[in-house]
Amino acid sequence: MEVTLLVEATENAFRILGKAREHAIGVLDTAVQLTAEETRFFEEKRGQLLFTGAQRRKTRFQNFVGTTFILFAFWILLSGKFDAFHLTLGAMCCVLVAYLFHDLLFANVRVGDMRIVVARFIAYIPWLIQQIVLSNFHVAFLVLRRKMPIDPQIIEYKTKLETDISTVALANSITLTPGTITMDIKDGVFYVHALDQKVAEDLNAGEMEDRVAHIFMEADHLYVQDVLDAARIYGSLRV
Amino acid sequence: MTRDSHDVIVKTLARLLMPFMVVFALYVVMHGHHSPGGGFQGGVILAAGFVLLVISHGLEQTRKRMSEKVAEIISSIGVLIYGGIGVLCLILGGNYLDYGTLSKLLRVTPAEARSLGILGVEIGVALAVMAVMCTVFFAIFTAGESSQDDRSVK
Amino acid sequence: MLVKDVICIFFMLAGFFFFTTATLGLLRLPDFYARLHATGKGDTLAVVLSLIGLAVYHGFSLTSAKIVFIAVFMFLAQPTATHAISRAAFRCGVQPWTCERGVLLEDDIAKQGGEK
Amino acid sequence: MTQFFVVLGVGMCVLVLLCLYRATYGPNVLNRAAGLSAIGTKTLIILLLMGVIYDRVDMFIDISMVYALLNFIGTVVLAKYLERTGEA
Repeated sequence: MEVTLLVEATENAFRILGKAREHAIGVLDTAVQLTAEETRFFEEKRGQLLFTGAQRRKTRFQNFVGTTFILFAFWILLSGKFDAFHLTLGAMCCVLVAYLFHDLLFANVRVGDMRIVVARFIAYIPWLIQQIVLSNFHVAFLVLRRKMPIDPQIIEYKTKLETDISTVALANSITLTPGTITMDIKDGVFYVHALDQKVAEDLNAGEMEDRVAHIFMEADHLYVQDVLDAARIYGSLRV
Repeated sequence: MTRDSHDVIVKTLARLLMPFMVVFALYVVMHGHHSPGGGFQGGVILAAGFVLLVISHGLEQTRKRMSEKVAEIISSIGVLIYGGIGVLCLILGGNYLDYGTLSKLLRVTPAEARSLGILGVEIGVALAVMAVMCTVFFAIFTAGESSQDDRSVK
Repeated sequence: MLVKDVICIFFMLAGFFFFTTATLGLLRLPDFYARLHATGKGDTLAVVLSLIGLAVYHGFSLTSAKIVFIAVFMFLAQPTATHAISRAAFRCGVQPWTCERGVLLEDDIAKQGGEK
Repeated sequence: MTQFFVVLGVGMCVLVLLCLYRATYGPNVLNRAAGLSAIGTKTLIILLLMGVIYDRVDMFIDISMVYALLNFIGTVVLAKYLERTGEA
Protein backbone atom coordinates (compact mmCIF):
# COMPACT_ATOMS: atom_id res chain seq x y z
CA MET A 1 0.00 0.00 0.00
CA GLU A 2 2.63 2.45 1.08
CA VAL A 3 4.91 1.29 -1.69
CA THR A 4 2.27 1.96 -4.33
CA LEU A 5 1.68 5.41 -2.81
CA LEU A 6 5.39 6.08 -2.88
CA VAL A 7 5.64 4.97 -6.49
CA GLU A 8 2.68 7.16 -7.45
CA ALA A 9 4.16 10.12 -5.66
CA THR A 10 7.51 9.59 -7.40
CA GLU A 11 5.77 9.35 -10.78
CA ASN A 12 3.85 12.53 -10.07
CA ALA A 13 7.04 14.25 -9.10
CA PHE A 14 8.76 13.13 -12.30
CA ARG A 15 5.79 14.23 -14.39
CA ILE A 16 5.80 17.65 -12.76
CA LEU A 17 9.53 17.91 -13.27
CA GLY A 18 9.16 17.02 -16.94
CA LYS A 19 6.48 19.67 -17.41
CA ALA A 20 8.66 22.19 -15.66
CA ARG A 21 11.55 21.31 -17.96
CA GLU A 22 9.38 21.74 -21.02
CA HIS A 23 8.23 25.11 -19.72
CA ALA A 24 11.77 26.15 -18.99
CA ILE A 25 12.90 25.16 -22.48
CA GLY A 26 10.02 27.11 -23.99
CA VAL A 27 10.81 30.19 -21.96
CA LEU A 28 14.47 30.01 -22.83
CA ASP A 29 13.68 29.64 -26.51
CA THR A 30 11.41 32.66 -26.42
CA ALA A 31 14.05 34.64 -24.58
CA VAL A 32 16.68 33.75 -27.15
CA GLN A 33 14.35 34.65 -29.96
CA LEU A 34 13.46 37.96 -28.36
CA THR A 35 17.08 38.82 -27.76
CA ALA A 36 17.99 38.08 -31.35
CA GLU A 37 15.11 40.17 -32.63
CA GLU A 38 16.04 42.99 -30.34
CA THR A 39 19.65 42.93 -31.43
CA ARG A 40 18.66 42.93 -35.07
CA PHE A 41 16.22 45.77 -34.48
CA PHE A 42 18.85 47.86 -32.79
CA GLU A 43 21.37 47.14 -35.49
CA GLU A 44 18.92 48.18 -38.16
CA LYS A 45 18.03 51.28 -36.22
CA ARG A 46 21.68 52.21 -35.86
CA GLY A 47 22.35 51.70 -39.54
CA GLN A 48 19.33 53.78 -40.39
CA LEU A 49 20.42 56.57 -38.09
CA LEU A 50 23.93 56.50 -39.52
CA PHE A 51 22.49 56.54 -43.02
CA THR A 52 20.10 59.44 -42.49
CA GLY A 53 22.72 61.36 -40.54
CA ALA A 54 25.25 61.07 -43.35
CA GLN A 55 22.65 61.96 -45.94
CA ARG A 56 21.49 64.95 -43.94
CA ARG A 57 25.01 66.24 -43.51
CA LYS A 58 25.71 65.84 -47.21
CA THR A 59 22.51 67.56 -48.34
CA ARG A 60 23.03 70.29 -45.78
CA PHE A 61 26.42 71.10 -47.19
CA GLN A 62 25.05 71.03 -50.74
CA ASN A 63 22.24 73.36 -49.73
CA PHE A 64 24.67 75.72 -48.09
CA VAL A 65 26.90 75.96 -51.15
CA GLY A 66 23.97 76.31 -53.56
CA THR A 67 22.30 78.99 -51.46
CA THR A 68 25.55 80.92 -51.20
CA PHE A 69 26.05 81.00 -54.97
CA ILE A 70 22.47 82.01 -55.73
CA LEU A 71 22.55 84.76 -53.11
CA PHE A 72 25.87 86.04 -54.37
CA ALA A 73 24.47 86.31 -57.90
CA PHE A 74 21.53 88.22 -56.43
CA TRP A 75 23.90 90.52 -54.54
CA ILE A 76 25.81 91.33 -57.73
CA LEU A 77 22.51 92.07 -59.48
CA LEU A 78 21.56 94.44 -56.66
CA SER A 79 24.89 96.08 -56.01
CA GLY A 80 26.31 96.85 -59.45
CA LYS A 81 29.68 97.74 -57.92
CA PHE A 82 32.57 95.50 -58.83
CA ASP A 83 35.40 96.82 -56.66
CA ALA A 84 37.07 94.47 -54.20
CA PHE A 85 35.60 96.09 -51.08
CA HIS A 86 31.95 95.72 -52.07
CA LEU A 87 32.44 92.21 -53.46
CA THR A 88 34.08 91.10 -50.21
CA LEU A 89 31.28 92.67 -48.23
CA GLY A 90 28.74 90.86 -50.40
CA ALA A 91 30.50 87.52 -50.05
CA MET A 92 30.53 87.90 -46.27
CA CYS A 93 26.83 88.79 -46.19
CA CYS A 94 25.92 85.89 -48.47
CA VAL A 95 27.87 83.33 -46.43
CA LEU A 96 26.26 84.63 -43.24
CA VAL A 97 22.74 84.51 -44.68
CA ALA A 98 23.32 81.10 -46.26
CA TYR A 99 24.58 79.79 -42.92
CA LEU A 100 21.46 81.08 -41.17
CA PHE A 101 18.90 80.09 -43.82
CA HIS A 102 20.42 77.12 -45.66
CA ASP A 103 17.41 74.92 -44.94
CA LEU A 104 14.81 77.28 -46.36
CA LEU A 105 15.58 77.63 -50.06
CA PHE A 106 15.98 73.96 -50.94
CA ALA A 107 13.65 72.25 -48.46
CA ASN A 108 11.91 69.20 -49.97
CA VAL A 109 13.81 69.47 -53.23
CA ARG A 110 15.26 66.40 -54.90
CA VAL A 111 18.57 67.54 -56.28
CA GLY A 112 18.96 64.79 -58.87
CA ASP A 113 16.29 65.88 -61.34
CA MET A 114 16.53 69.63 -60.85
CA ARG A 115 17.56 70.29 -64.46
CA ILE A 116 14.61 68.47 -65.99
CA VAL A 117 12.20 70.29 -63.68
CA VAL A 118 13.61 73.68 -64.65
CA ALA A 119 13.48 72.85 -68.37
CA ARG A 120 9.92 71.62 -68.15
CA PHE A 121 8.87 74.62 -66.08
CA ILE A 122 10.26 76.98 -68.72
CA ALA A 123 8.31 75.03 -71.33
CA TYR A 124 5.19 75.44 -69.18
CA ILE A 125 5.43 79.24 -68.94
CA PRO A 126 4.17 80.15 -72.47
CA TRP A 127 0.97 78.18 -71.94
CA LEU A 128 0.52 79.93 -68.58
CA ILE A 129 1.02 83.37 -70.13
CA GLN A 130 -1.54 82.58 -72.78
CA GLN A 131 -4.00 81.57 -70.04
CA ILE A 132 -3.29 84.78 -68.08
CA VAL A 133 -3.95 86.97 -71.12
CA LEU A 134 -7.16 85.05 -71.78
CA SER A 135 -8.24 85.51 -68.18
CA ASN A 136 -7.57 89.23 -68.33
CA PHE A 137 -9.70 89.56 -71.45
CA HIS A 138 -12.35 87.57 -69.61
CA VAL A 139 -12.30 90.07 -66.75
CA ALA A 140 -12.30 93.01 -69.16
CA PHE A 141 -15.24 91.50 -71.03
CA LEU A 142 -17.14 91.02 -67.77
CA VAL A 143 -16.47 94.49 -66.48
CA LEU A 144 -17.14 96.47 -69.64
CA ARG A 145 -20.59 94.94 -70.14
CA ARG A 146 -23.51 96.76 -68.65
CA LYS A 147 -24.99 93.59 -67.16
CA MET A 148 -22.37 91.25 -65.76
CA PRO A 149 -23.11 87.65 -66.70
CA ILE A 150 -21.72 85.79 -63.72
CA ASP A 151 -22.92 82.81 -61.70
CA PRO A 152 -20.42 82.39 -58.85
CA GLN A 153 -20.05 79.06 -57.10
CA ILE A 154 -17.60 77.21 -54.90
CA ILE A 155 -16.35 73.88 -56.19
CA GLU A 156 -14.21 71.27 -54.47
CA TYR A 157 -11.36 69.82 -56.45
CA LYS A 158 -9.47 66.76 -55.29
CA THR A 159 -5.85 66.71 -56.34
CA LYS A 160 -3.32 63.89 -56.63
CA LEU A 161 -0.27 66.10 -56.17
CA GLU A 162 1.81 65.48 -53.08
CA THR A 163 4.74 67.84 -52.62
CA ASP A 164 4.51 71.44 -51.47
CA ILE A 165 6.01 73.07 -54.49
CA SER A 166 3.75 71.38 -57.02
CA THR A 167 0.70 72.21 -54.91
CA VAL A 168 1.77 75.83 -54.88
CA ALA A 169 2.36 75.85 -58.63
CA LEU A 170 -1.08 74.37 -59.25
CA ALA A 171 -2.81 76.75 -56.82
CA ASN A 172 -1.20 79.85 -58.30
CA SER A 173 -1.92 78.61 -61.82
CA ILE A 174 -5.57 78.14 -60.86
CA THR A 175 -5.64 81.67 -59.48
CA LEU A 176 -4.19 83.08 -62.69
CA THR A 177 -6.34 81.18 -65.19
CA PRO A 178 -9.75 82.50 -66.30
CA GLY A 179 -12.56 82.63 -63.82
CA THR A 180 -11.11 80.71 -60.89
CA ILE A 181 -9.28 81.53 -57.66
CA THR A 182 -8.00 79.11 -55.05
CA MET A 183 -9.66 79.87 -51.76
CA ASP A 184 -8.41 77.16 -49.45
CA ILE A 185 -6.41 73.95 -49.39
CA LYS A 186 -7.31 71.28 -46.86
CA ASP A 187 -5.70 67.83 -47.05
CA GLY A 188 -5.27 67.88 -50.79
CA VAL A 189 -8.73 69.28 -51.53
CA PHE A 190 -8.81 72.63 -53.28
CA TYR A 191 -11.78 74.90 -52.60
CA VAL A 192 -12.05 76.95 -55.76
CA HIS A 193 -14.28 79.97 -56.37
CA ALA A 194 -15.45 79.84 -59.98
CA LEU A 195 -17.24 82.65 -61.77
CA ASP A 196 -19.52 80.41 -63.83
CA GLN A 197 -20.35 76.82 -64.70
CA LYS A 198 -18.11 76.55 -67.75
CA VAL A 199 -14.81 77.32 -66.03
CA ALA A 200 -15.71 74.91 -63.25
CA GLU A 201 -16.12 72.13 -65.81
CA ASP A 202 -12.84 73.14 -67.44
CA LEU A 203 -11.06 72.80 -64.11
CA ASN A 204 -12.61 69.44 -63.36
CA ALA A 205 -11.32 68.13 -66.69
CA GLY A 206 -7.90 68.31 -65.03
CA GLU A 207 -5.71 69.46 -67.91
CA MET A 208 -3.75 71.88 -65.76
CA GLU A 209 -3.12 69.32 -63.05
CA ASP A 210 -1.67 66.93 -65.61
CA ARG A 211 0.66 69.63 -66.88
CA VAL A 212 1.86 70.51 -63.36
CA ALA A 213 2.27 66.83 -62.48
CA HIS A 214 4.33 66.40 -65.62
CA ILE A 215 6.61 69.29 -64.65
CA PHE A 216 7.37 68.03 -61.17
CA MET A 217 7.31 64.36 -62.25
CA GLU A 218 4.68 63.27 -59.80
CA ALA A 219 2.09 60.54 -59.56
CA ASP A 220 3.52 58.51 -62.43
CA HIS A 221 7.24 58.78 -62.00
CA LEU A 222 9.84 56.76 -60.09
CA TYR A 223 12.71 58.77 -58.72
CA VAL A 224 15.58 56.76 -60.18
CA GLN A 225 18.19 59.28 -59.13
CA ASP A 226 17.02 59.10 -55.55
CA VAL A 227 17.42 55.33 -55.42
CA LEU A 228 20.89 55.53 -56.96
CA ASP A 229 22.01 58.18 -54.45
CA ALA A 230 20.75 56.18 -51.49
CA ALA A 231 22.39 52.96 -52.74
CA ARG A 232 25.77 54.65 -53.09
CA ILE A 233 25.75 56.17 -49.63
CA TYR A 234 24.52 52.99 -48.00
CA GLY A 235 27.15 50.87 -49.77
CA SER A 236 29.98 53.12 -48.65
CA LEU A 237 28.71 52.91 -45.08
CA ARG A 238 28.47 49.12 -45.01
CA VAL A 239 32.02 48.60 -46.32
CA MET B 1 -2.07 81.11 -32.14
CA THR B 2 1.42 79.71 -32.00
CA ARG B 3 0.69 76.55 -33.94
CA ASP B 4 1.42 76.12 -37.62
CA SER B 5 -1.18 77.69 -39.80
CA HIS B 6 -0.81 74.97 -42.50
CA ASP B 7 -1.11 77.39 -45.36
CA VAL B 8 1.07 75.68 -47.93
CA ILE B 9 1.21 78.53 -50.42
CA VAL B 10 2.25 81.34 -48.08
CA LYS B 11 4.62 78.96 -46.31
CA THR B 12 6.40 77.95 -49.50
CA LEU B 13 6.61 81.47 -50.84
CA ALA B 14 7.98 82.76 -47.53
CA ARG B 15 10.53 79.95 -47.57
CA LEU B 16 11.68 80.89 -51.05
CA LEU B 17 11.62 84.63 -50.41
CA MET B 18 13.27 84.86 -47.00
CA PRO B 19 16.99 84.56 -47.96
CA PHE B 20 16.58 87.04 -50.81
CA MET B 21 14.81 89.46 -48.53
CA VAL B 22 17.59 89.32 -45.95
CA VAL B 23 20.25 89.81 -48.63
CA PHE B 24 18.29 92.78 -49.98
CA ALA B 25 18.08 94.28 -46.50
CA LEU B 26 21.83 93.85 -46.06
CA TYR B 27 22.32 95.53 -49.43
CA VAL B 28 20.22 98.47 -48.30
CA VAL B 29 22.29 98.73 -45.12
CA MET B 30 25.68 98.40 -46.81
CA HIS B 31 24.98 100.80 -49.67
CA GLY B 32 23.41 103.47 -47.50
CA HIS B 33 25.90 106.10 -48.69
CA HIS B 34 25.34 105.46 -52.43
CA SER B 35 21.59 104.91 -52.69
CA PRO B 36 18.45 105.62 -50.67
CA GLY B 37 18.43 103.62 -47.52
CA GLY B 38 20.63 103.05 -44.56
CA GLY B 39 20.48 101.53 -41.16
CA PHE B 40 16.86 102.24 -40.27
CA GLN B 41 15.37 101.09 -43.56
CA GLY B 42 17.51 97.96 -43.73
CA GLY B 43 16.65 97.08 -40.16
CA VAL B 44 12.96 97.45 -40.88
CA ILE B 45 13.20 95.17 -43.93
CA LEU B 46 15.07 92.59 -41.85
CA ALA B 47 12.36 92.76 -39.21
CA ALA B 48 9.70 92.42 -41.92
CA GLY B 49 11.40 89.23 -43.03
CA PHE B 50 11.11 87.82 -39.54
CA VAL B 51 7.47 88.93 -39.35
CA LEU B 52 6.80 86.99 -42.57
CA LEU B 53 8.56 83.97 -41.08
CA VAL B 54 6.41 84.13 -37.93
CA ILE B 55 3.25 84.49 -39.99
CA SER B 56 4.01 81.59 -42.30
CA HIS B 57 5.98 79.11 -40.21
CA GLY B 58 4.62 79.81 -36.75
CA LEU B 59 6.30 81.13 -33.64
CA GLU B 60 8.11 77.94 -32.69
CA GLN B 61 10.02 77.66 -35.96
CA THR B 62 11.03 81.29 -35.75
CA ARG B 63 12.26 81.01 -32.18
CA LYS B 64 14.91 78.57 -33.41
CA ARG B 65 16.44 81.43 -35.42
CA MET B 66 15.50 84.49 -33.40
CA SER B 67 14.14 84.28 -29.88
CA GLU B 68 13.31 87.11 -27.53
CA LYS B 69 16.51 86.65 -25.58
CA VAL B 70 18.65 86.76 -28.73
CA ALA B 71 16.76 89.87 -29.87
CA GLU B 72 17.54 91.61 -26.59
CA ILE B 73 21.22 90.73 -26.86
CA ILE B 74 21.38 91.87 -30.50
CA SER B 75 19.73 95.19 -29.73
CA SER B 76 22.29 95.81 -26.97
CA ILE B 77 25.10 94.90 -29.35
CA GLY B 78 23.75 97.32 -31.96
CA VAL B 79 23.61 100.20 -29.53
CA LEU B 80 27.08 99.23 -28.30
CA ILE B 81 28.49 99.38 -31.85
CA TYR B 82 26.89 102.77 -32.46
CA GLY B 83 27.99 104.28 -29.18
CA GLY B 84 31.36 102.57 -29.26
CA ILE B 85 32.33 104.10 -32.57
CA GLY B 86 31.23 107.52 -31.32
CA VAL B 87 33.19 107.20 -28.08
CA LEU B 88 36.19 105.88 -30.01
CA CYS B 89 36.19 109.07 -32.04
CA LEU B 90 35.96 111.03 -28.79
CA ILE B 91 38.93 109.15 -27.34
CA LEU B 92 41.01 109.71 -30.49
CA GLY B 93 40.65 113.45 -30.06
CA GLY B 94 37.72 114.41 -32.28
CA ASN B 95 34.07 115.13 -31.67
CA TYR B 96 31.43 112.49 -31.00
CA LEU B 97 30.98 110.46 -34.26
CA ASP B 98 33.71 112.44 -35.99
CA TYR B 99 34.83 109.59 -38.24
CA GLY B 100 37.83 111.41 -39.68
CA THR B 101 39.85 110.73 -36.56
CA LEU B 102 39.49 106.99 -37.09
CA SER B 103 42.09 107.23 -39.86
CA LYS B 104 44.87 107.02 -37.26
CA LEU B 105 43.51 103.72 -36.00
CA LEU B 106 42.64 102.13 -39.36
CA ARG B 107 45.69 103.46 -41.23
CA VAL B 108 43.68 104.82 -44.18
CA THR B 109 43.00 108.30 -45.52
CA PRO B 110 40.38 110.37 -43.62
CA ALA B 111 37.88 110.08 -46.50
CA GLU B 112 38.00 106.29 -46.45
CA ALA B 113 37.84 106.36 -42.67
CA ARG B 114 34.62 108.41 -42.90
CA SER B 115 33.11 105.84 -45.27
CA LEU B 116 34.06 102.92 -43.05
CA GLY B 117 32.87 104.72 -39.92
CA ILE B 118 29.47 105.44 -41.45
CA LEU B 119 29.24 101.80 -42.52
CA GLY B 120 29.93 100.64 -38.96
CA VAL B 121 27.40 103.02 -37.48
CA GLU B 122 24.78 101.90 -39.98
CA ILE B 123 25.37 98.24 -39.17
CA GLY B 124 24.89 99.05 -35.50
CA VAL B 125 21.70 101.00 -36.17
CA ALA B 126 20.34 98.21 -38.41
CA LEU B 127 20.98 95.56 -35.75
CA ALA B 128 19.34 97.65 -33.04
CA VAL B 129 16.30 98.54 -35.17
CA MET B 130 15.83 94.93 -36.32
CA ALA B 131 16.06 93.53 -32.82
CA VAL B 132 13.73 96.11 -31.30
CA MET B 133 11.16 95.65 -34.07
CA CYS B 134 11.29 91.89 -33.59
CA THR B 135 10.85 92.32 -29.84
CA VAL B 136 7.84 94.59 -30.36
CA PHE B 137 6.29 92.17 -32.83
CA PHE B 138 6.85 89.17 -30.58
CA ALA B 139 5.33 91.06 -27.66
CA ILE B 140 2.26 91.96 -29.71
CA PHE B 141 1.93 88.53 -31.26
CA THR B 142 2.06 86.65 -27.97
CA ALA B 143 -0.20 89.27 -26.33
CA GLY B 144 2.43 90.16 -23.75
CA GLU B 145 2.88 86.64 -22.38
CA SER B 146 6.40 85.60 -21.46
CA SER B 147 8.30 83.48 -23.94
CA GLN B 148 8.71 80.47 -21.64
CA ASP B 149 5.03 80.02 -20.87
CA ASP B 150 3.75 78.75 -24.19
CA ARG B 151 0.63 77.02 -23.05
CA SER B 152 -1.01 80.09 -21.71
CA VAL B 153 -1.02 81.41 -25.27
CA LYS B 154 -3.86 79.71 -27.04
CA MET C 1 10.66 107.73 -82.66
CA LEU C 2 12.68 104.62 -82.05
CA VAL C 3 11.51 101.03 -82.20
CA LYS C 4 12.32 100.79 -78.50
CA ASP C 5 9.92 103.63 -77.72
CA VAL C 6 7.14 102.07 -79.77
CA ILE C 7 7.51 98.75 -77.95
CA CYS C 8 7.59 100.57 -74.62
CA ILE C 9 4.46 102.59 -75.43
CA PHE C 10 2.64 99.45 -76.57
CA PHE C 11 3.45 97.55 -73.39
CA MET C 12 2.66 100.48 -71.11
CA LEU C 13 -0.67 101.16 -72.78
CA ALA C 14 -1.60 97.47 -72.55
CA GLY C 15 -0.67 97.54 -68.88
CA PHE C 16 -2.71 100.68 -68.34
CA PHE C 17 -5.71 99.10 -70.08
CA PHE C 18 -5.59 96.06 -67.79
CA PHE C 19 -5.09 98.29 -64.74
CA THR C 20 -8.23 100.15 -65.76
CA THR C 21 -10.27 96.99 -66.17
CA ALA C 22 -8.99 95.65 -62.86
CA THR C 23 -9.96 98.87 -61.08
CA LEU C 24 -13.39 98.96 -62.71
CA GLY C 25 -13.85 95.35 -61.71
CA LEU C 26 -12.87 96.21 -58.15
CA LEU C 27 -15.55 98.88 -58.16
CA ARG C 28 -18.33 97.18 -60.10
CA LEU C 29 -18.36 93.47 -59.31
CA PRO C 30 -20.98 92.40 -56.80
CA ASP C 31 -19.07 90.71 -53.99
CA PHE C 32 -15.71 90.29 -52.38
CA TYR C 33 -14.58 87.12 -54.15
CA ALA C 34 -15.55 88.44 -57.58
CA ARG C 35 -13.57 91.61 -56.86
CA LEU C 36 -10.57 89.46 -56.02
CA HIS C 37 -10.94 87.89 -59.46
CA ALA C 38 -10.50 91.33 -60.97
CA THR C 39 -7.52 92.48 -58.89
CA GLY C 40 -5.72 89.17 -58.62
CA LYS C 41 -5.57 88.57 -62.35
CA GLY C 42 -5.69 92.09 -63.72
CA ASP C 43 -3.03 93.59 -61.51
CA THR C 44 -0.63 90.71 -62.06
CA LEU C 45 -0.62 90.96 -65.81
CA ALA C 46 -0.74 94.77 -65.79
CA VAL C 47 2.21 95.14 -63.44
CA VAL C 48 4.26 92.65 -65.41
CA LEU C 49 3.42 94.36 -68.73
CA SER C 50 4.25 97.83 -67.37
CA LEU C 51 7.53 96.65 -65.90
CA ILE C 52 8.51 94.97 -69.16
CA GLY C 53 7.75 98.20 -70.98
CA LEU C 54 9.93 100.20 -68.59
CA ALA C 55 12.74 97.65 -68.86
CA VAL C 56 12.64 97.87 -72.65
CA TYR C 57 12.71 101.67 -72.46
CA HIS C 58 15.68 101.67 -70.12
CA GLY C 59 17.73 99.42 -72.36
CA PHE C 60 20.05 96.60 -71.45
CA SER C 61 21.60 97.29 -68.05
CA LEU C 62 21.69 96.11 -64.46
CA THR C 63 18.73 98.35 -63.63
CA SER C 64 16.62 96.56 -66.24
CA ALA C 65 17.62 93.29 -64.65
CA LYS C 66 16.33 94.63 -61.35
CA ILE C 67 13.06 95.64 -63.02
CA VAL C 68 12.70 92.13 -64.44
CA PHE C 69 13.38 90.76 -60.98
CA ILE C 70 10.53 92.88 -59.58
CA ALA C 71 8.31 91.53 -62.36
CA VAL C 72 9.14 87.94 -61.41
CA PHE C 73 8.53 88.73 -57.77
CA MET C 74 5.13 90.30 -58.48
CA PHE C 75 4.24 87.34 -60.68
CA LEU C 76 4.77 85.07 -57.67
CA ALA C 77 3.52 87.35 -54.92
CA GLN C 78 0.29 88.70 -56.35
CA PRO C 79 -1.57 85.35 -56.63
CA THR C 80 -0.28 84.45 -53.18
CA ALA C 81 -1.63 87.64 -51.64
CA THR C 82 -4.95 87.06 -53.40
CA HIS C 83 -5.08 83.54 -52.05
CA ALA C 84 -4.23 84.75 -48.52
CA ILE C 85 -7.07 87.29 -48.46
CA SER C 86 -9.61 84.92 -49.98
CA ARG C 87 -8.59 82.21 -47.53
CA ALA C 88 -9.13 84.61 -44.66
CA ALA C 89 -12.61 85.40 -46.00
CA PHE C 90 -13.40 81.70 -46.53
CA ARG C 91 -12.27 80.76 -43.03
CA CYS C 92 -14.29 83.64 -41.60
CA GLY C 93 -17.38 82.25 -43.29
CA VAL C 94 -18.07 85.00 -45.80
CA GLN C 95 -20.63 83.56 -48.21
CA PRO C 96 -20.20 84.26 -51.92
CA TRP C 97 -22.78 86.22 -53.85
CA THR C 98 -24.98 83.99 -55.98
CA CYS C 99 -27.62 84.64 -58.58
CA GLU C 100 -30.42 83.48 -56.32
CA ARG C 101 -29.65 86.03 -53.67
CA GLY C 102 -28.77 88.82 -56.08
CA VAL C 103 -30.27 89.79 -59.37
CA LEU C 104 -31.51 86.73 -61.21
CA LEU C 105 -29.86 86.65 -64.59
CA GLU C 106 -31.20 84.86 -67.62
CA ASP C 107 -29.65 81.63 -68.75
CA ASP C 108 -28.46 82.71 -72.16
CA ILE C 109 -26.56 85.68 -70.76
CA ALA C 110 -24.80 83.37 -68.32
CA LYS C 111 -23.89 81.07 -71.20
CA GLN C 112 -22.42 83.96 -73.14
CA GLY C 113 -20.24 84.80 -70.18
CA GLY C 114 -19.08 81.21 -69.95
CA GLU C 115 -18.03 80.99 -73.55
CA LYS C 116 -15.43 83.70 -73.24
CA MET D 1 8.47 110.55 -74.46
CA THR D 2 8.51 112.25 -71.07
CA GLN D 3 5.07 113.69 -71.76
CA PHE D 4 3.77 110.19 -72.38
CA PHE D 5 5.09 109.04 -69.02
CA VAL D 6 3.62 112.08 -67.27
CA VAL D 7 0.20 111.44 -68.79
CA LEU D 8 0.43 107.78 -67.87
CA GLY D 9 1.39 108.69 -64.31
CA VAL D 10 -1.58 111.02 -63.99
CA GLY D 11 -3.85 108.26 -65.31
CA MET D 12 -2.44 105.90 -62.69
CA CYS D 13 -3.14 108.47 -60.00
CA VAL D 14 -6.77 108.61 -61.16
CA LEU D 15 -6.95 104.83 -60.90
CA VAL D 16 -5.50 105.05 -57.38
CA LEU D 17 -8.27 107.48 -56.47
CA LEU D 18 -10.85 105.05 -57.82
CA CYS D 19 -9.32 102.26 -55.74
CA LEU D 20 -9.36 104.57 -52.75
CA TYR D 21 -13.14 104.51 -52.95
CA ARG D 22 -13.11 100.76 -52.30
CA ALA D 23 -10.47 101.16 -49.61
CA THR D 24 -12.52 103.81 -47.82
CA TYR D 25 -16.14 102.79 -48.25
CA GLY D 26 -15.61 99.04 -48.66
CA PRO D 27 -18.41 97.21 -46.86
CA ASN D 28 -15.99 95.37 -44.59
CA VAL D 29 -12.34 95.01 -43.70
CA LEU D 30 -11.59 92.40 -46.36
CA ASN D 31 -12.74 94.69 -49.16
CA ARG D 32 -10.55 97.41 -47.74
CA ALA D 33 -7.59 95.05 -47.68
CA ALA D 34 -8.16 94.16 -51.34
CA GLY D 35 -8.37 97.87 -52.23
CA LEU D 36 -5.15 98.63 -50.35
CA SER D 37 -3.34 95.83 -52.13
CA ALA D 38 -4.49 97.19 -55.49
CA ILE D 39 -3.32 100.69 -54.52
CA GLY D 40 0.08 99.26 -53.59
CA THR D 41 0.65 97.68 -56.98
CA LYS D 42 -0.29 100.90 -58.76
CA THR D 43 1.99 102.93 -56.50
CA LEU D 44 4.88 100.66 -57.48
CA ILE D 45 4.41 101.61 -61.13
CA ILE D 46 3.96 105.30 -60.27
CA LEU D 47 7.27 105.30 -58.37
CA LEU D 48 9.06 103.79 -61.35
CA LEU D 49 7.45 106.33 -63.69
CA MET D 50 8.69 109.11 -61.41
CA GLY D 51 12.15 107.61 -61.62
CA VAL D 52 12.01 107.63 -65.41
CA ILE D 53 10.70 111.20 -65.51
CA TYR D 54 13.40 112.53 -63.17
CA ASP D 55 16.02 110.31 -64.83
CA ARG D 56 16.99 108.60 -61.59
CA VAL D 57 15.70 105.07 -62.18
CA ASP D 58 18.61 103.46 -60.34
CA MET D 59 17.51 105.30 -57.21
CA PHE D 60 13.78 104.78 -57.48
CA ILE D 61 14.11 101.08 -58.34
CA ASP D 62 15.24 100.31 -54.80
CA ILE D 63 12.33 102.21 -53.32
CA SER D 64 9.83 100.44 -55.52
CA MET D 65 11.38 97.07 -54.67
CA VAL D 66 10.94 97.81 -50.98
CA TYR D 67 7.41 98.96 -51.71
CA ALA D 68 6.54 95.72 -53.54
CA LEU D 69 8.00 93.67 -50.70
CA LEU D 70 6.24 95.56 -47.92
CA ASN D 71 2.95 95.60 -49.84
CA PHE D 72 3.02 91.82 -50.12
CA ILE D 73 4.00 91.30 -46.49
CA GLY D 74 1.40 93.80 -45.29
CA THR D 75 -1.38 92.11 -47.23
CA VAL D 76 -0.44 88.65 -46.00
CA VAL D 77 -0.10 89.78 -42.39
CA LEU D 78 -3.45 91.58 -42.53
CA ALA D 79 -5.09 88.48 -44.02
CA LYS D 80 -3.61 86.23 -41.35
CA TYR D 81 -4.71 88.61 -38.61
CA LEU D 82 -8.28 88.71 -39.92
CA GLU D 83 -8.29 84.93 -40.28
CA ARG D 84 -7.13 84.45 -36.71
CA THR D 85 -9.55 86.85 -35.10
CA GLY D 86 -12.41 85.65 -37.28
CA GLU D 87 -13.90 89.11 -37.77
CA ALA D 88 -14.57 89.84 -41.37
